[in-house]
Parts: sequence; structure tokens; C-alpha cells
Amino acid sequence: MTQPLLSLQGLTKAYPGVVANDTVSFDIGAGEVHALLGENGAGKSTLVKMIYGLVKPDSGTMLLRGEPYTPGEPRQARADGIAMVFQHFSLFDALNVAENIALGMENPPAMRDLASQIRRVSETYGLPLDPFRTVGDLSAGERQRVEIIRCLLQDPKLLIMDEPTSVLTPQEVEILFQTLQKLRSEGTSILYISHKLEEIRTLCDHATILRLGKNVGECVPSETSARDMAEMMVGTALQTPERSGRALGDVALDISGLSVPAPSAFGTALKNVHMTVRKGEILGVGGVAGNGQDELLGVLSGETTTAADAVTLDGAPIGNLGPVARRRLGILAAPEERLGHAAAPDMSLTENAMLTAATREGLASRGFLKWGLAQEFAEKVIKSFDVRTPGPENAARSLSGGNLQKFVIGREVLQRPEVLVVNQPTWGVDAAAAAAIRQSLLDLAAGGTAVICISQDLDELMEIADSFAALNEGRLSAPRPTAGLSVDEIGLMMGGAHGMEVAHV
Amino acid sequence: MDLSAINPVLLIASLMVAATPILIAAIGELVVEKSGVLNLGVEGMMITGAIAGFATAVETGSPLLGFFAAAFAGAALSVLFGFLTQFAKANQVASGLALTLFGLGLSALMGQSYVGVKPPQMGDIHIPVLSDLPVVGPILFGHDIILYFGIALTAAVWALLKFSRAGLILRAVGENHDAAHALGYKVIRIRLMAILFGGACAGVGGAYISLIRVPQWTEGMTAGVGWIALALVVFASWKPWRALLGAYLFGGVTVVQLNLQAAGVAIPVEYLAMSPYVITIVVLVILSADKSSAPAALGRNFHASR
Amino acid sequence: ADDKTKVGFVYVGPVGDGGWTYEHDQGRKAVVAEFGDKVETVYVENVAEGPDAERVMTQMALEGADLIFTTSFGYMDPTINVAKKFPNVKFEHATGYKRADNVSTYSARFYEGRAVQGHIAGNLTESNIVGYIGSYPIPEVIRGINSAYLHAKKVNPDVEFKIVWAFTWFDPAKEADAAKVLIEQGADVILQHTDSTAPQAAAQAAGNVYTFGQASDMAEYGPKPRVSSIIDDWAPYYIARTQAVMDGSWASTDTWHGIGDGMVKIGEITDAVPAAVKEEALALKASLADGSYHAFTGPIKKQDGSDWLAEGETADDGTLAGMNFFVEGIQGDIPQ
Amino acid sequence: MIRLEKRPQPSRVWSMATPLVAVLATMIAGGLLFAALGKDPVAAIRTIFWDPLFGEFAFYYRPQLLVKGAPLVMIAIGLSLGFRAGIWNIGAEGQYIMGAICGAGAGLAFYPSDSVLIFPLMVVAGALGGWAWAMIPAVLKTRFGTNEILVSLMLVYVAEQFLASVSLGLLKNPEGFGFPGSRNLQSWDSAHNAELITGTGMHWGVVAALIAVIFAYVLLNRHMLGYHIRLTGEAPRAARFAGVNPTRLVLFCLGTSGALAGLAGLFEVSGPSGQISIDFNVGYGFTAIIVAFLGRLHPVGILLAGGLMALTYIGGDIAQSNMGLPSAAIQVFQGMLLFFLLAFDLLTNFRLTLRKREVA
Ligand SMILES: Nc1ncnc2c1ncn2[C@@H]1O[C@H](COP(=O)(O)OP(=O)(O)OP(=O)(O)O)[C@@H](O)[C@H]1O
Ligand SMILES: Nc1ncnc2c1ncn2[C@@H]1O[C@H](COP(=O)(O)OP(=O)(O)OP(=O)(O)O)[C@@H](O)[C@H]1O
Ligand SMILES: [Mg+2]
Ligand SMILES: [Mg+2]
Repeated sequence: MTQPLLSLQGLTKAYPGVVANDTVSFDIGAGEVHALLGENGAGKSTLVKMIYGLVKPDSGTMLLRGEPYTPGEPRQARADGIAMVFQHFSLFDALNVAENIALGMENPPAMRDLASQIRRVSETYGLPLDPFRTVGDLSAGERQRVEIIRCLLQDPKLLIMDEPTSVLTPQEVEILFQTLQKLRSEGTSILYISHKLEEIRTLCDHATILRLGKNVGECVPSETSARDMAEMMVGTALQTPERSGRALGDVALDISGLSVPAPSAFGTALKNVHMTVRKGEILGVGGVAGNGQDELLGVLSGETTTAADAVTLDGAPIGNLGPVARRRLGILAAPEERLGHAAAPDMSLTENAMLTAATREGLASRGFLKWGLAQEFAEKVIKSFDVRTPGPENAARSLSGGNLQKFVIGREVLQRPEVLVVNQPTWGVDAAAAAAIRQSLLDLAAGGTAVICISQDLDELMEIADSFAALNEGRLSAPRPTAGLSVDEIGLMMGGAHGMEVAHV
Repeated sequence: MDLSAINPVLLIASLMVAATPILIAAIGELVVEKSGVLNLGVEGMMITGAIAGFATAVETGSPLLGFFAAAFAGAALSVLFGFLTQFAKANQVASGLALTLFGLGLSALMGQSYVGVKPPQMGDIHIPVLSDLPVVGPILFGHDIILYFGIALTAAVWALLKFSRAGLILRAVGENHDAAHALGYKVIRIRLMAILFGGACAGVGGAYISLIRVPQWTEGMTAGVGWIALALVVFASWKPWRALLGAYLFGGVTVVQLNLQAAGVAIPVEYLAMSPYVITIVVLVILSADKSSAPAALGRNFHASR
Repeated sequence: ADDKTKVGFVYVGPVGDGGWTYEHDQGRKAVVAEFGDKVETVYVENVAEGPDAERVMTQMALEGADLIFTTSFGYMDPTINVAKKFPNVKFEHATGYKRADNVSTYSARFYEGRAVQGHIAGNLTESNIVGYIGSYPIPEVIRGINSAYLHAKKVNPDVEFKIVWAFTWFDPAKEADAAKVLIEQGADVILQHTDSTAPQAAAQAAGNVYTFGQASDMAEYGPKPRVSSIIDDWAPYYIARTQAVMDGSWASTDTWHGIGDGMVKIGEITDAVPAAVKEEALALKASLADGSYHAFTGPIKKQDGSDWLAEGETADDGTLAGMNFFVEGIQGDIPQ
Repeated sequence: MIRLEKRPQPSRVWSMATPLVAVLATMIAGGLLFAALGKDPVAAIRTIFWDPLFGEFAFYYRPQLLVKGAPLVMIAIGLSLGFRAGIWNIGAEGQYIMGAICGAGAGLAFYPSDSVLIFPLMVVAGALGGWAWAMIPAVLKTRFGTNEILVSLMLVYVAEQFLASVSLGLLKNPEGFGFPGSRNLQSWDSAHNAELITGTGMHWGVVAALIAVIFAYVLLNRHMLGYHIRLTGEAPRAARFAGVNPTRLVLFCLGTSGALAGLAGLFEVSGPSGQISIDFNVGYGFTAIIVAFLGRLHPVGILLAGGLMALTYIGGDIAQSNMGLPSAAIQVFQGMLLFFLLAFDLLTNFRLTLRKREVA
């Protein structure tokens, strides 16, 4: 093999309590698409942040084209031809596309020139963008284009992409891949992080697998099965949730013709949403992030109130009821954002149990709180859902993401909901915990609860949902049974490719 | 009542003077807030600037040096705020209030030997012909240099925020500090610089009161102007030119109420005296609809590991 | 305990206010200068009226003060309260009207000084507009306006007073604005009953405008715009009262001294005032000082046209102390 | 290099210890300041912190601590509720003034009749006055989204003008020889908030402040509403999710803090102060903000902080009188106290670690 573009040698980075990267070494060849695999928290983002100069390694060295490479800050990395698309967007809602792009460049040209460059590059790669639109108004897919174009404008030698596809429809993924192929053909190396193993298999030349911060193996994805790669990541054999046949009951929850204006400047309006869920049914709601998922959850949980008869439970109008009243009736919800929405970060688990369980678990009488009962309930959640924490007196933010998610889902599930709405129930959760959560949703449904599962993970929805609907710019498609649904069909339900074109090669 | 006694030309000229300290302090605070920091200590920095400028002008005989010293003193005080909020991650509201309390005390201490002293005069600019024009002359060409500096500062900050890269970065930091950090911008450093700038402006604004507008030193002489400057930033929806307009309006309300009194208008005096504050509230309500340019990260502290 | 006489001073503002409190503190310093080692003076500044004042006075009394000067009208009730608890401590309350066996009151007849100012102002004004910056519409300030107006009118029947109420004793920026406004509206003489020198500076900037120092001399603005001043001189009184405590001759009194007793001083009349006017002014001052003339001597009508003082009648101190009306000729209402 | 590390959860030890450390640091820094001014630092610190409590005349100062501390605690308790929920009422001074005016006005309307009902009526009127004044920023915030910091602050200045106006007009003592200021309520038994036990400083305002502390403690720790207040401050979205109505919460927090400030004003005007006058207000409303933060927004902490603040005022005045310290120095000293408190608060949520420079 010729000299690698970037060679990592023994990179180590420890955070208090965790060694995020433990003597990680591997090479990225020129013109190669290299995958970085691993469970949540395996250390992938930390590793690429070191390459990009955002995090300094505790020890270890990097060689770029054989030369020692020690980026002190991202500026330096960019100067050396390394560009990065972040896992969590690094965009500024109130600024326009061109300004956002200029911020990610070393020496941006004057705005007018930059705008025309943006137009040119975006068209070449099939990612059309208006440089003067405000980023806050863009869809998630379009926002990602901004990130990508920001990188492409700098002619990168190494492009790092941290989970770029989690916000794209299948069609958009397809187009992105063609863009990446084109880049590869131009000699650009790509370091690609994703949890979607099938993607990796089609796109990547090489894969490095991290587990608990260590490099536990390499493989050639096209020659390795997805299951094998997953087991390398987890280190054990995988279990799939069981799904027993269920009889569906009467209609539990019904939404008809609901329109809600966007709650904030950069939110999404819900448009003419119809939805019916039966007792014992799991309705999967797919869609790319930012197409109205949060808003839909808000309408169901009661955070957003509407006309009374826009939402009915067992035929009774409840649209005008707030969260507490709905909980009393048995409609429970678990929002996507764990810290700050589903749970208060600095409050203890006991206090967080009080957050939603006060009504149904009788934790308060005449407004006075029974902390003893709340603690018992929190302990019950911790025990039943195997939440790893020293005890209920610990602050929510001290839990790892997966454990907190288990707590949040457990808190709702144990309240015996009539209707349960979850948004991204297994986001950022490791495989085993995710399986447990999915199993608990299936069990609930088996017990006659109507479950609405909003998720961007299509595999998850295929696995547990009885029917599937997609959210696209605030519109909900008509639901279809999941059995026999193809990826293409799902992609079209999700809105196709949002005006992207295939790269003009 | 004799409204004809009010000379609109002189009224405008003097409201410009009344507006200048508020304007300069507000422009400084605007930059601070654009970077995502809310510094409620403007009053404390202004009064510190007022005494530092005064003392320096008296000692050196140069009002201009006084203004430099005032800028330095205001900035020095703002470092305290910067340390508390940017390094110690202290609550910005509380830190700002503490700064005001501290500044009021400190200035009183510093100023003990300057009571009753007359500062050197800062002359008005006199441009032959232009300054003598009727109407336009007194309004546009008959002022001191700091007043023009205030207007120039407004223009400069406007241009900086709108056209320059530094301005872009500043806005980015105030908009989303996590993203700015991810792109490699030094959030804390940029915010500290904004805080320093705000402090320097507040200092100059304070010195304008003690050196030009009044001019003398007495304890507590800023008498709430710093708070008005804070209100002005919100009033202006974080837009420099609107801040200028607002400052003239605020300055104007005070001057106009005194004018009406002198002209014998039969509105009870206490209502006239409250009017600047009431009008501020009314305008805040009217403009509250426009939140478009409120920096999204305003008042939130940044810690890199999150 | 020791044989030193301890004298306490309670101040409402900072000693650095350059006006009211500053002059009281000058009085305190004069006491120190006069008695040297025989006295010990203590003071607390910025004492809010109300319970804080009561506490500070009590504290001084507890710590052995023999005589306490409380120098703001708002200290009246607290002074009486504390005096009850400390019958052996002597109290002196400035500008109030409540007395007790161990509480005296004292005040100055500033209106005598205002008469002199009015006289000069009436002569100097060419626009016939005199601007007057009032603090709050209280008897003290109203008395001053009336006195100044009457004497300006006497020498210049066309004179008109424009009055602006600042509603503050002390806000330099506002005082400056008020002065500028008055000047812009044609006033070429400014009288002020607020404490900062801001109006002086405004007048200086404006050019041909005359002003008078208030509370302290403000000599730094002479010879023009400041052409004269009223100075509070508490030193003679403070020295005398301290002496009385030392002698054991102290008794509760009500003192209302004017120019004659030196409590009110007229600052130097500068050469910006025509010699003839200056001479008349000094003569007026002398007649006020020796008691041959009273600043409020009839005939005087009230603003509403009703009679107040008949020809040759002089105002009684009771009416003066609570004066709440303008005299005939002054435009505008007293804010209520 | 010193680095900051966020603690997984706030340290209990440090949250107790920081106020003490801050006070100690203030004593040191303040001592340096006093020394720079040419005063004996040890004596100055002792005069400020020790003499009022244990000095020769402590019998007098200890009750005064209650008199001075009660309004501070009362207002700060109200403010802390809002601050906990992220609602910034900076205008308690104005609410305090309006409470005093309304309360005194309601009483004086019945002068000079004697009735046991007058004082209770004044209490209600005082609370209502403060409440109504606070409702202005509350309603503007909920209806128009206007910034409550600025509106409540502007209303302080309006209230001050109003105070001057009623002192000179509406409430002026008809027997006061034309001087500004109302009748002295201390000499009218029906309206006088007298000491409950002579010589203790205890008056109804102190009792009310203690009740407010207990009320706030129970509210925050045992009641749903208090839980919602805390939740809103820590995670507004989670609060909405829990069912909190933000509008109602704003109205409640501002209303309660206004009512408590109004009550403080009423108890002050009918008790220690005795009368409405132009300069009736002495900045309790602003100082209470500091007390609230000093007490870390916790009812018991506020009680202690109110005491500490009162101590620095009383001790500061003694130091002025006995040592000739200028009042400005005391103000700087108080500013330092707040700075140190805010700075050391860091240790509660962050860990300081000493690290070798990283190899880059
Ligand atoms: N700034 C930080 N401070 C402390 N710990 C951190 C920090 N950043 C990351 N970690 C920890 O380091 C480990 C690796 O995190 P990293 O973000 O690299 O994981 P990842 O593989 O990208 O996971 P994911 O798939 O969820 O993105 C985790 O345990 C995480 O909690
Ligand atoms: N910023 C941080 N500061 C301090 N500790 C942190 C930080 N981030 C994470 N941790 C700690 O690191 C550990 C791992 O956190 P993280 O959320 O990354 O877990 P994870 O490995 O991704 O687990 P999961 O798979 O359950 O999400 C937790 O115990 C957490 O307390
Ligand atoms: Mg994780
Ligand atoms: Mg990651």
C-alpha cells in the first residue's frame, strides 16, 4: 500500500470516569472511504474531534502524508485540508446560508463571490441551495447540505462525516452517496461514521470498529455481513425483540384535520394531520428530523392545546386539555430531548419521577407532594428498567444517555398508559438497552395500550410497528401496514429527495 | 402657557447632547448582547468611567485623555464581570447587579477629592460658515467632538456587524455558542472582548456626563442613565441606528418635559417627570413584537464540554 | 467617660455632594478647628431618613455623644424618638419644627439671601426672563422663589419667572438640562434651588447668562456666570452650640438665623454686576442683616389676588415656615 | 493549567461551604481595602461583623438586625420565587413604595377613628398595592412578551415620582406646616405597627418575614406549585411538559413578589419609619435582589443572608461613626461580598483540576 493520507498512532483521550479513546491506531488511505463503527459512546466523535483539532489527545500521534500532524485548533486542520460535517449541526439559525458557510472557511471571499461559488458548487454536486436563505427556515436535509457545501468549498483532502445520514430520507442518502463517490473519484478521502450498517456496506472501502474506546478490529464492509459487524461492535450476540401477534381493539386516539401554526420562528407548522390509533396497535411515525415530530408530540402530550374536538380519546374531545388532564385520562408521552424536556438535568431522579407521575401514581394530594412515594416510584423504575445509577437521589444529568432514556421510558410505561407517545425512544441508546425498550413497547401494546412511536430509525419502526406513516414538512401521510412495505415506498412517503439532484459528474 | 418660547432648533441640539451618554453606553452594550452576554452593570461602569475620566482630565488638563482613561476604567471594571460570568460561570443578572453596586461605591471612593473641582473644558467644534448656518448649524455643526464620536461609533458598529467578518463571528457566537465552538471560534475570548468593549463604551458615556454634559463630579451623578441605556438596547431590537434614534427619543423626552414645564404647560409636574419612564415602557411594549434580532444565546453561559 | 465633648453629625447625603451635606461637614470641621482636643466629632453620611437615622442617632448616643446634629428635615421624628430615650444627650435638628427639652431646632433664613439674588437678577436680566430651578415644592423652596421674585419685580416691573421643578435635590444631568431649557427659552439669569454646579456650567457654556451659587459658594464659576451666591454657614452655630454643651448652658431653642447672624452668607458679588447694582445689593443685604428691613414687607398679595400683607406689615415666622402659595405675579401652579 | 470540570451533580458540601468561604474572602479583601484607606483592618472587620452581635451595645443592635433584616428577607423571599423560575423582577423597590403608599393611604382615609380593623385593612391594601404594581410587568410580559427586567425597573422610577407627588399632595400631613410627608402613624395606635414585645425589635413585619420564609420553604419543597417553579427555572420545556402554564406562573411569581414587597413597605411605613415621605424608600428592593442571590435563592439561605446584609449595614454605620470609614467603602465592601459569593459558587457545580499542559 502507498503512504496513507492520515495515520493515527496510539491516540488516547480520557474524560473523568471514561477513557473515550484508548490507544486507537489505524490508517486512512488516500481516496478511500473509511468507516468508523461503534456503539453509542464508543468514542467515535471524540476521535474525529481530535483529528479536527477540537480536542487534544492525551497521548498518541498523528501523521498526515507522513508528516507529524498536531492541529491546535480547527483552523489549522482546515488549513491542512481536513473538513468536517458535525454530528450535531454547527449552524446558526438566524444567519443566512452564505454567512454560515463563511464562518466555516478560513479566508472567505466577499459575500457576493461566495454566493456565486456556493451556487456553482451546490449545483455541481446536486445539492441546490439558495445562499441568501436564513438557515433557520431550512429543512434538516437542506441544513445538512449547508454543512457539506461548507466543507466542499475548501477542497478538502479528508472529509469527516459524523453520522450524516440520520437526518436524510433514503433518496437523499442515495444522492449523498453519489456525491461522496464523486469526491472519492476526485481523490478525496472520507472518514465516515454511521450506525447504519447497510449504508456502510454499500459505500465504504474499509471499516474500523471501536468498542469502549478501543480499536477492536477492522474489516472490509462489502465482504462482512451487517450482523457480524454489529456483533463486533457490541462484543456479544444480538437479540431481537419478540413480536407476538396481537388483535387490535377499538380506536383509542383520533386526530382529524389538525393544523397548528409553528410554535416558534424556526419550528414547523402541522398541516391537516389525520391519525387514528387502535388499542393494542403500534403506529410508527417516520420522517426526517425537523419535519414536525416535536410539534406532533406536543399536540399529543397536551403541551400544545388545540380545538377540543381536533383530538379525541375514546371518542371524547380532549384537544383543549393540558398535559396534566391528559395524563389523568391515560395519555402519556416521552419526548425526544431527554435532558431539558423529558427530564430536568439538575433535578434528582425522584424529582424527575414527580415530573410526570404525580397524577397517575398519586404522588400529590391537594398540591402537597409525597416525596416518599415519589422515591419509591423512582426506585421501581430504576429496578424494572435496569437503570444503571447508584440511586434515585442522583441528578438526571449524571446518568449516561442510554440509562436516562430507560428511566424516561420506564417512568411512562410503569404508569399503565392508555395511549403512549414516544419520540425517538432508542436514540443514542446501545443495542441491548434499545432492544429492552422496544420490547417494553411491544409488551405494552400486547396489554392493549395504543402506542405511537415517532422515530427516525426506520429499522426500528419496521421491527415493532403495525402500521407506518411519515411526517414530511408537517404533513402526515396516510398510514400503511408495515408488513411488506419497501424502503423505496417509505422514502417516497417521507417526501422523496427534497429537490436534490444526482451529482453532475 | 407659551409654547412659542420653545425653540425647536435649540431643543434638538440639546437633546443630542442629552442623548450622547445613553447612546455610547447603549452601543457598547449592544455589542455585548450581540455576543450573547447580558451585562446589567452598565450603570456601575458608567459612573466609574465618569470619575476616572474626570480625575484624569483634571490632573492632566486634557479632557481627551480623560475620555481615554474613562474607557480604560470602564473596561477594567468589566473585566470583573467577564471573569465572573465567563470563567466562574456565574449568573449574568446577579453579576451585573453586583457590578453596579460595586461601581457606585468604588467611584464614590475614587471621587472623594474631586468634589467641587471644575474640569477643563472640552470646546465645541466650530467650523467656519457651517456652524453659523441657521437651523442646520447648531444642530449639525456646533457640538463637541465626543458627540460626533458617538454617531461615528454607531455607524462603525453597524458596519462592523453587518459587513465585517469580525461582526459575523460576533453574531455567530451570540447566536449559538456550541456551534461556534465546534467551528473553532474561541467563544469565551470573543465574549470577553465584547464585554471589554462594552465596558469601555460605558466608561466613555459616563465621562461624557461628568466632563461635558454637566460638567462636574458628584457621587451617584449618573442617576440611572445606565439603566436607560440597557432599556435602549432592547428598544432598538439590537440595531445600532435604531439605538441612535431611541437615544434621541429618550434624551428628547426629558428635555421636552422640562421645556413644557418652563413654557408653563398645565400638566402636573410629577406626571411630566414620570413621562420618560412611562414612554419607555410604552415603546418597549410596541416594539416587543420585533424579536427578530435578539441573540439566541443571550444570557446563557458557555462551558466547552457540553 | 473622658472629658472630651463628643459631637455627632448625621448626614443625609455624602459629604462629597458639594452642597448641603458638604456645608454641614464644613461646620463640623470648624468645630474641630475651634476646640481641637477638647472635642471629638463623629459623623455618618448617606443616612436614610426613617429607622436608619434613628439607629445611627441611637448608636451615637450609646457611644457617648453629648450633642448630636441631625441635618435633614426628614430626621425630625427620629430625632424626637431618640431624644426621648436619651434625656442627657442634646439634639439639634435642622429645618424642623418639633422640639423637646433636649431637642433644639435650627434653620437659616435663606430667603433673605434670595432677596438679594432677586434684586441683582431683576437688574441684570435683559430679556426680563429669570429662570428658576426648583427641587421640590416645599415651603423652603417656595419662600425662596417668592422672595426672589418680589425683589426682582421691585427693580424691574417687567420681570417674569420661569420655574422648572426638577423633583430632585441632586441630579446633575437633569439640572444641567433644566438650565439649558430655561436658557433656550430666553432666560438670561438662572436661580437654582438644587445643589449641583451643573446649571453654572450650562450657563457658562451658553455665554451671556448669570447664575448664583447655591448652598456653597461655587466660586469656581465666578466672576461670570456666577455673580454671587448664598452660602450656608453652619460653623458659627455649631461652635456656639458645642460651646454651650461644654459650659452646661445648653437649652432647647428654636433658631432661625439669617444674614445678620452669619448663618446665611452672600458670596462675593463679582464685577460682572454693575457697580451701582452691587452697591444697592450690599445695602439691601445690610438692611436685612441689621433687621431694619424684612424680606416680606407689605403690601403683598397672594397669587390669586387676595391680600396677604398690608402696607408695612411683615410676614410672621409661622406663615413663612409653612409657606405654600406664590405671591401675585408669579405664573404657574405649585405642584401638589 | 487549571481546568474546570462540570460535576455530575452539584456538590452539597460546597453549596454549604461557599457562602462561608466567600465571607472569609470578603473579610480579607475588605480588610486590605480598609488598610489602604488607612484604617485598622482587624478593627474594621470586627466593628462590622462582631460588634453588632456581641459588642457592648449588642442589646440594642440585635433587635435592630430584625428591623433592618425583615424587609430585606421578606422582599427577597418573593423575588427568589421568580428568580428560581427565571422571572426577573428587578422592580421590587417600586412595589415596596406602592405597597407603603396604598397601605398608609388606606389607613389615613380613616384618620383619626379608632378601630382594630384599620391595621388589617392597611395590610391588605399594602399587599394589593405591591401586587398591582408588579402585575404591570407581569401582564405586559404575558400579553406582549415585554422584558420584565426593564419594565419593572422603569416602574421604580415612576413609583418614586408618585411617592414624591403624594408626599407633597394627597397624603401630606395637614398639620405639618406645609412640609412634605404624611402624618406619623407611630402616634396613631390604630395604624401603628408597634413593637410586639418592647425592646426586641419584633414587629408584625418581622413576624410576616418569618412566615414568608416558612411559606416559601413549604411551597418550594412540599408543594406542586413550588416544584413547578423550580422546574421552570431549571428546564422550561420540561416544565411545560409537566403541565406548567407559563403565563400563570409568571403572574403568580411576579404577583407574589410584588405583594410581599408591598407588605414589606406597609410594615415599614406603619412601623419603624412611621410616615410616607419623599425619601421613604431606602433601596430595600434593590438590596433584596442581592440578599436573594446571597441566600442562593433558598428560603433559609435568604433568612441568613438577610441577617448578614443587615449586619453589614449596621456594622458599616458603626464603622463609619467610630472609625471614620466613608460610606462608599462600605458599599464597595458589600459589592465585594457579592462578587466573591458569585465567584465561589463555581465550586458547587464545577471541579477545579490542576493539569499538566496537554501534549498537542
Ligand atoms: N467533553 C466530554 N467530557 C466528558 N466526557 C466526554 C466528553 N465528550 C465525550 N465524553 C465521553 O466520551 C465517551 C465517548 O464519546 P463520543 O461522543 O466520542 O461517542 P460516540 O462514539 O461518538 O457516540 P455516539 O454514537 O453517541 O455519537 C462517552 O462515554 C462520552 O460520555
Ligand atoms: N460532559 C460530561 N461531564 C462529565 N461527565 C460526563 C459528561 N458526559 C458524560 N459524562 C459521564 O460519562 C459517562 C458516559 O456518558 P455517555 O452519556 O456518553 O454514556 P454512553 O457511553 O453514551 O452511554 P449510553 O450508551 O447509555 O448512551 C456517564 O457516566 C456520564 O456521567
Ligand atoms: Mg452516548
Ligand atoms: Mg458521536
